[in-house]
Amino acid sequence: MYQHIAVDDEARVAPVLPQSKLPARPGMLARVGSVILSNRKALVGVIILAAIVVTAVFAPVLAPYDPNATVGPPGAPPSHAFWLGTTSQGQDILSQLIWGSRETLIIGIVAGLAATMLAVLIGVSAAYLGGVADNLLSSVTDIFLVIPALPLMIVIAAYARGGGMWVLIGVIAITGWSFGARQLRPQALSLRNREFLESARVRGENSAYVIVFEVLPNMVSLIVAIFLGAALYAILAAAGLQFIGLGNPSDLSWGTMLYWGENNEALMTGSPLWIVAPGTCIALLGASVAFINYAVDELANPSLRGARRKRAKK
Amino acid sequence: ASSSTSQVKMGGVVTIDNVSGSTWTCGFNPYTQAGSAGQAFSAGIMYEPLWYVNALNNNQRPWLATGYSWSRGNRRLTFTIRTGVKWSDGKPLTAADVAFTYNLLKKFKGLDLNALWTVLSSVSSSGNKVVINFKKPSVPFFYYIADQTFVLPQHIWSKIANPVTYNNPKPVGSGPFLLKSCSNQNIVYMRNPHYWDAPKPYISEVRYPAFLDNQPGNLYLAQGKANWGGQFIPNVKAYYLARDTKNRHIWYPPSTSNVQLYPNLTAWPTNILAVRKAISYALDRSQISKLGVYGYLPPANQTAIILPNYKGWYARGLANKFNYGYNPSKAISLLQAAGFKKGSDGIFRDNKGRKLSLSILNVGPFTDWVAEVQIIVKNLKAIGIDASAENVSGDTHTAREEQGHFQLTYDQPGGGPTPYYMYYQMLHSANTAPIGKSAPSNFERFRSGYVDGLLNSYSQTASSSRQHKIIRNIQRVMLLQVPVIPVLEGIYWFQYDTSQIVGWPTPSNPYATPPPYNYPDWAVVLTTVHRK
Amino acid sequence: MIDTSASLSDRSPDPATGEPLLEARGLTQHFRVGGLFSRKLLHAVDDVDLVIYPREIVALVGESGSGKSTVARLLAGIYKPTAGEIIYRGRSLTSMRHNLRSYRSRVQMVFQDPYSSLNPVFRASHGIFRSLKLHRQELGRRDRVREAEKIVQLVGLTPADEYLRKYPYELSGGQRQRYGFAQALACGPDLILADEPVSMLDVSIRTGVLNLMTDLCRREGVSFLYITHDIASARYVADRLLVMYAGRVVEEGPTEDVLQHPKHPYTQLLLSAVPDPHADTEEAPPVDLTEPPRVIDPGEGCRFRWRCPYRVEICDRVTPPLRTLRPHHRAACHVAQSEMPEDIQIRRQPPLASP
Amino acid sequence: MTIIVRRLWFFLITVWAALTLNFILPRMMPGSPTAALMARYKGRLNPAAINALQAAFGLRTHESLPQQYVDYLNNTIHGNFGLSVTFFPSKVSTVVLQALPWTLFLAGTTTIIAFVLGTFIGMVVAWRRGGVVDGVLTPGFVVLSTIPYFWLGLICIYVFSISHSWLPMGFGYDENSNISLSWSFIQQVAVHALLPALTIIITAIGGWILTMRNNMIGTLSEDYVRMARAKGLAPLRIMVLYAGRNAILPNLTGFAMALGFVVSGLLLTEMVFTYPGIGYLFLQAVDNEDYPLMQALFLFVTLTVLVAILLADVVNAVLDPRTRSRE
Amino acid sequence: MSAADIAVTDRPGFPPVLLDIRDLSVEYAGESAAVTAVDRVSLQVGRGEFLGIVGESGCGKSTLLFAIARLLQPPAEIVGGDVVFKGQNLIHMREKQLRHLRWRDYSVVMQSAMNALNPVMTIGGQLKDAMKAHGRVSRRDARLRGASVLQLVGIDPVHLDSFPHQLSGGMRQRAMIAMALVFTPDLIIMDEPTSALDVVAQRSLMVQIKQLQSEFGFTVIFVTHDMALVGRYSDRLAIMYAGQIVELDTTRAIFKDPKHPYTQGLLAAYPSVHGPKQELKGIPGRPPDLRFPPSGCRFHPRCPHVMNVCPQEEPDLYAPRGTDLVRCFLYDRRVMNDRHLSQPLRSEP
Ligand SMILES: Nc1ncnc2c1ncn2[C@@H]1O[C@H](COP(=O)(O)OP(=O)(O)OP(=O)(O)O)[C@@H](O)[C@H]1O
Ligand SMILES: Nc1ncnc2c1ncn2[C@@H]1O[C@H](COP(=O)(O)OP(=O)(O)OP(=O)(O)O)[C@@H](O)[C@H]1O
Ligand SMILES: [Mg+2]
Ligand SMILES: [Mg+2]
Repeated sequence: MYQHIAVDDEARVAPVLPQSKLPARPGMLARVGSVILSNRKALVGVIILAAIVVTAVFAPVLAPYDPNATVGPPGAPPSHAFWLGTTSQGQDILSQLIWGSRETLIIGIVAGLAATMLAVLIGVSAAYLGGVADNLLSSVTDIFLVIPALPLMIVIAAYARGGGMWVLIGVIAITGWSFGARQLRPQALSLRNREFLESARVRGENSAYVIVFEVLPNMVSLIVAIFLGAALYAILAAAGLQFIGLGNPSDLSWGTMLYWGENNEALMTGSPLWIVAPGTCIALLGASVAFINYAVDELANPSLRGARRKRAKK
Repeated sequence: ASSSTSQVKMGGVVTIDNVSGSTWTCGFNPYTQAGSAGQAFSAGIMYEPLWYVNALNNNQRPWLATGYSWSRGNRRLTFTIRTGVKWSDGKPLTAADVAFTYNLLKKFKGLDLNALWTVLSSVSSSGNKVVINFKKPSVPFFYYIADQTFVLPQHIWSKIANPVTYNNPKPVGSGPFLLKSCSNQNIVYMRNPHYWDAPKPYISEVRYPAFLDNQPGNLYLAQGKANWGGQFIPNVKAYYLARDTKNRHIWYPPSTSNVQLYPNLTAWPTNILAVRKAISYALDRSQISKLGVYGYLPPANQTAIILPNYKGWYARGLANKFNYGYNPSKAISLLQAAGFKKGSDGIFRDNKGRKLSLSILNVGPFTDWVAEVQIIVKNLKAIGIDASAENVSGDTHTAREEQGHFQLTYDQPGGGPTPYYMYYQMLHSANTAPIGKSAPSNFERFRSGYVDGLLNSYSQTASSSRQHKIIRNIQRVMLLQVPVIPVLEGIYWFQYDTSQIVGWPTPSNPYATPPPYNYPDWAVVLTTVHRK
Repeated sequence: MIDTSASLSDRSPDPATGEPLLEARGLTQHFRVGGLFSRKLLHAVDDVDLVIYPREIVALVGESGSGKSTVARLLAGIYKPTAGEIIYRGRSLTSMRHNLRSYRSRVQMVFQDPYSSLNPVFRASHGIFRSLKLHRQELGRRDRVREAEKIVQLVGLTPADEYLRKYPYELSGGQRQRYGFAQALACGPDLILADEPVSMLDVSIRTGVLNLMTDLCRREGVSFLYITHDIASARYVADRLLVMYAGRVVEEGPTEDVLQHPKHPYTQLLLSAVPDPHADTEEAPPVDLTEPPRVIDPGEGCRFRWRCPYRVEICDRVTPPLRTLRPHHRAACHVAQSEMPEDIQIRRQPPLASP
Repeated sequence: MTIIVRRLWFFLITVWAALTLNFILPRMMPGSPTAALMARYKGRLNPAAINALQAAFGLRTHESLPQQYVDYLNNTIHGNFGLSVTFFPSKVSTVVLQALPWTLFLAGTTTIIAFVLGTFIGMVVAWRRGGVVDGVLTPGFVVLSTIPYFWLGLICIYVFSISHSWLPMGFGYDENSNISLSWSFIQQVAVHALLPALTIIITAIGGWILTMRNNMIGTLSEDYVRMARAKGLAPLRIMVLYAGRNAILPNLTGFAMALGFVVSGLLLTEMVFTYPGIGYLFLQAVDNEDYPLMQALFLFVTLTVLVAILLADVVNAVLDPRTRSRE
Repeated sequence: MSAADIAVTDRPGFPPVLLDIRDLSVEYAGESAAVTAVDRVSLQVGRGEFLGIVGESGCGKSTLLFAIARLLQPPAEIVGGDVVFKGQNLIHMREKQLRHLRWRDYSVVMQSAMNALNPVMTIGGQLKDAMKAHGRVSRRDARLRGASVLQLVGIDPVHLDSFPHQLSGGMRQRAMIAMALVFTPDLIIMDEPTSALDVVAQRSLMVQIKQLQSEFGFTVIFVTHDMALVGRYSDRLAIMYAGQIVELDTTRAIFKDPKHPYTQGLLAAYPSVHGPKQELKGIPGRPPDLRFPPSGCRFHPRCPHVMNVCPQEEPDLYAPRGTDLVRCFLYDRRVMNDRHLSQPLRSEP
């Protein structure tokens, strides 16, 4: 249809030269990559995170000993055989640190993901559905936001004590989603009134399609930022809960290492690394996530991007 | 007791270091038990019992009573009450106060923490005598009646509407110390200048700061700010003793019961004797002690008799004959003899192919227990039992024990001045219940008419030789049937510093159980120690 | 410059004989405003009657906030009207609720803001492909690509294959605008509701779009509702002109007739305010600094009365209905008469008490 | 006006939600206070005593749930929280009121200091964006903010109290002195609060710097800031009154919530530093299934947060005229 | 030869020069390439003049204004040229010195009045702020002066105590203009000050500005998209295209006889409500990407008269009518006399 009409102002102009010699605009991934490479903080974050991930994946290869076995004298100081010394049960601290990265990472990632998913589900639904549903979901979000998380977490974790990692993940996800939902809702709300969504509706799309395929892709960078924030929160919260013994102390993670180190007065009895090492690792992991988040923030919010350019000319 | 009192210097301060896990709430009702107030802070030191029984060795001493006698076939107990004792408000302490106290427990069940009125029928006083009548002979209850019941002033407590919930912030007692001040961080006691046993107490002040957690408590002790500790201190040599080798001491005497594994006798596979025996042989108790708790708790033996405390009760010959001890190969051969076969994964299976896997119920917040059970798990895995630990909260632990929902559970029963108390709690069928019903202390669900009979006859006799014979027979049952598997002997935690204060209990002079958290014993210690 | 006014004007069908394409009767849209428990109603559109015939371009002009976009959204089925009826080819839209999809394929909308009407994460052609997939299910994958190329070529985006691959951020405003058009065209509709399609554009892009509209109408018989602030461009493309003020249609008629003989005082004010660069007169028109009315819970009465120089007593009580004053030309004013002089300039009024 | 009414609604609904959550949670979980009680008096209590004690605790396990709920709400409204199981026979309100001031003091001062300092640094850092200050301070504090604060507390104690006895290692005041309003006591309180406060401030400040910096960068590119420059205002005035004041607004509610986080989150700090606040009470209550205490604490913390949020709203309304007169 | 040399410094019959812009260039630092948003612009504005600037969206109008006022923020940067205002070169001034000139001597009305007012300060407060920055004023004086400038633009002085959000868009734009009049400076720079207004209000405001100008004699630089508006109210007109000024003359002259093909396109694309209906011819093509401007004449890809020379050389400013300036080779004798250079590149459609 409409074959015989062409209102093409550009076609009327015989191109004299190639009109634009624009380089192709980089895609999303390449943009993330370039932001990370151009941002020193993000680069540091990525390197640390990568190192920790590699450690966790190759723990069986990297760890010199079985982390639970008694392999040396109790409470030995750092030595050639035990680089970071041993625990009061004669376990190798380095091996524990290497294996412990696994649970810590898994908690960070899975709890972060779970909280993010809840946040997206509730935040976006609230914004998109509007009306009573919005009021209801927003109130729930606000209530979860206001009700102190740590006590709630402790209450739940205490009752489900001994469930180990998965209980922790559940607890953290339940208490950690509201912040993300609160951030997502206004953005989804601002998208809700964007005309491309109405355009999709006028086109005849159903609501599910609109939410999943038209709304969500527009919030990727915020969602990533929320995920990173939630992961950071999860790592710190899990460490805190494990530290007060609300994890399963038989699990091996940096948090439980702190718990055991603290309960055996590691700082005072000559094996300070038992406490210093896992704490430092948690801080490093947290810092790496925070730095990456920093960069993602800049990606999501262009006004944060780009420092002052040097005055080259003149 | 201590050396001749004439040389004793008066004055000095004892600072107690005992982590309760909470700040103080300044209540001094000797019949409430809270981590922050009540019994542990008033019993003995302000409210005194009639008679002192030392749980370490069953040595006895008069306290508010000057004498007692059993009569009518051990169904009547008569105390002679000390005269000249005054309450801290100046009123005299009389036999009527004593009888009032017992009858108060009858009236308010919530006060009767030791269930005295399950055996008592009446208590009355006349002159300086208090007569206690029993429903049935219950000689072991003497310990609870005389040592664990604290006399209250009638003229004050008779006016209190509900003594169960009475906080008693301004205690009026008869004991060696008076309350000087109390804040949520610290309780300070001062010497009672009108104490009936003058010149005791020698020291002028006792301080009892509150610690929320072990670490700060230990630190406080290690820094020498407290001179009497009742703490679990990891690596105590490096942490505590090394800082002042001359004045700092520890003594961890065994207490009155063991930390042990209760097998569920109603369920496979722990209902199989060979399995229970194999477990007992599989445990490397000295390693459990060494790696789990720095060797502080001595290894227990299968008779459950605490050594050396109850040396006199121990059936050494019998125990040697059975020769329980760390012997993994014996454990394996026992299982094989019982028809178990090792699978390719190194785990035993029975002839139906069921895997011999056991989960050990444990209390998550007790780090020492968790560490111990970790080693037990390793021990059991080594002989081909697929063991695992299940660390739950204290409440869940208790609830599941009582209901019988466990395979093995790690716990410590209560005890008393003789092995009877421990055996009674863990073996008497009165203390058990079917699975799903609440059992007070016989969690393994052991039922034996023979053992019940032995325990019942013990409670009716005051004769030492008969008692010894009964205990010996129970030990045989322990060895033969392995109803529970003792792992480590419970101990009392006791650290003390002699740079200021001396006269502490020692192995050579065990005049009282030494930790500050044991009452009324702490009052005995506090009236014995003095300035250096 | 060619004078095409003769060929452009008077295409409008005779309302008496033509079969309306889309008709709205008593269209009303109220919005709840204020807090959660507020009962205040904003009367965005009140009792609007409107007819669009096939092969017709109807222009809708009026002050900012007078409810033009809301009318378009109501017609597109984005909002459910508070009251009133929309009739498409003789069938009520409410009766079509369940198969709205067929209506969607016949009536399309071009949104006011070309920057927000393309989803930034997809290629700009996403909407065209989705539309083809939804409404032209007979087409296969390759047919769809061919069809899409045809459509973007139609709106002047060549080379088509290159434009199909572009993301919105690679497009200029005018190109986006044309993509908006292309999307609306994809399913071959009878009617396009074009909401201020040129307001944010520079003149050059503007002209291309206007020309495209007239071409489509003339050659393909597509009808348009053309919403604009720019009366000159409305004159350029539209057969009929509707003037809205504060949620109501105040004047309606053939474009040239309304422009030459404005009957409603608001229309007169509007036209007098349009600056004319070609006019030589430097006479300063009077200053009018009155704020537009707020249409929250309005009562009866003419909504223009506070700014109206001809206000009489009845204006305060009775909402004036549309009355035919010239052939096909109606206005909603109590005072206006067919012979009223049209060149009266509106003078500044002493401020009257406003609600 | 309506905004205040709406706030109050939200306040009430949240309190109700917290109360209900509080009621449901412990009852949904396995175990019971009776079990906890039995655990405490292991094997020595006879059923009669248990019943008597339960009655004393005010545990009405025999009542129907809705009945319990109604009673519970009624009691709570009348400030009648009952007796604590853990601190039996103390009243819950006594226990909480004894601990609450300490927590509020520590949480209040640290949150305010962290907020004020963080906001100020964030403001300066954004103003001098890309400069040396920004390059060093910002990432530095971000790293600090990811340190687990209890861990930092442990290390601090080790360094400042054990290796060098510079600061007390715990308690709210010298454990042997009594609470009074004397100057020396106040000094003690300050000295004792120093270390715990420091760890919280150090770990909390990074977040404020970052959010303030981001907000500030946003407002700095606003036209009214450029306009202020165009008007020739002094740079300090622009930074504080134009950019800073607008950038702070979105943070105010966050500040109030942070207060809540800190109040409840002090738990670990209080544990590490033996500080006499409510944090540890909470764990105690949970461990002992001390419904009454738990409920009261939960409520108190929630109320604290809500009151803080209300206050933040008031401050917000003072600072931001737009919230005042929104219809 | 540079544009500055061509700029006529002494124009008989014109008011004395207040602002002299020479070769001003501004760049935005981009991720990959810099955007030259203002490219060697030279311009003179006389006292009391009303200069309109029009051009397509994104051609650098706002950037030029900000550069003149020295209000650019990173990533924008002035990379060359001078702005001589009342004999002082603003480009070499430090912020401290500029502060004293600002507002007193020149003021700015920004494109987005919505956002240019501090939302947390009253209108009066913001007026007072500006006054206090340039000398001591008593509270009373500040209020009096504030009230009088508000009245000038038709706002009731009660709004001195109003916050920006309490005013409508149009009132805010007027308040901005009032603020710019506080000191009655010599130069007022206005960037699309009427975009938020409908035609009726727009007209009223323009009339008001013209009246004030004739009263106080200040100079106005006025940017807009609206040809009609600028045609009606400005004395002189600058047409911008892709960062450059392509035509500059009195408004009347340009409307009567536009010289540059772009200007011609602009005017042809503007329909009118009055007079006969005309077919509109848009300007084909789209504005160039300023990161990669076309070679030679920037307009050549869209120009209907494109010649051989256009893609190859950059046109200078020519003066076909004597006083005006046009950047197009059509008015270059050298080119037009050269057969090869002036060979059309495409035939008229
Ligand atoms: N979703 C909505 N909720 C509440 N009010 C609305 C909504 N949409 C529009 N309005 C109000 O309805 C009135 C009419 O709005 P509409 O967008 O139709 O105006 P318009 O004539 O298109 O204006 P413009 O020319 O500025 O686009 C306005 O006062 C507007 O504020
Ligand atoms: N922060 C920026 N970074 C990079 N490029 C920019 C930035 N701001 C503006 N530009 C570019 O500079 C050019 C000129 O922008 P400017 O705002 O001066 O245009 P304008 O003529 O005022 O347009 P409008 O009429 O739309 O206001 C545009 O091409 C724009 O894309
Ligand atoms: Mg609109
Ligand atoms: Mg601009």
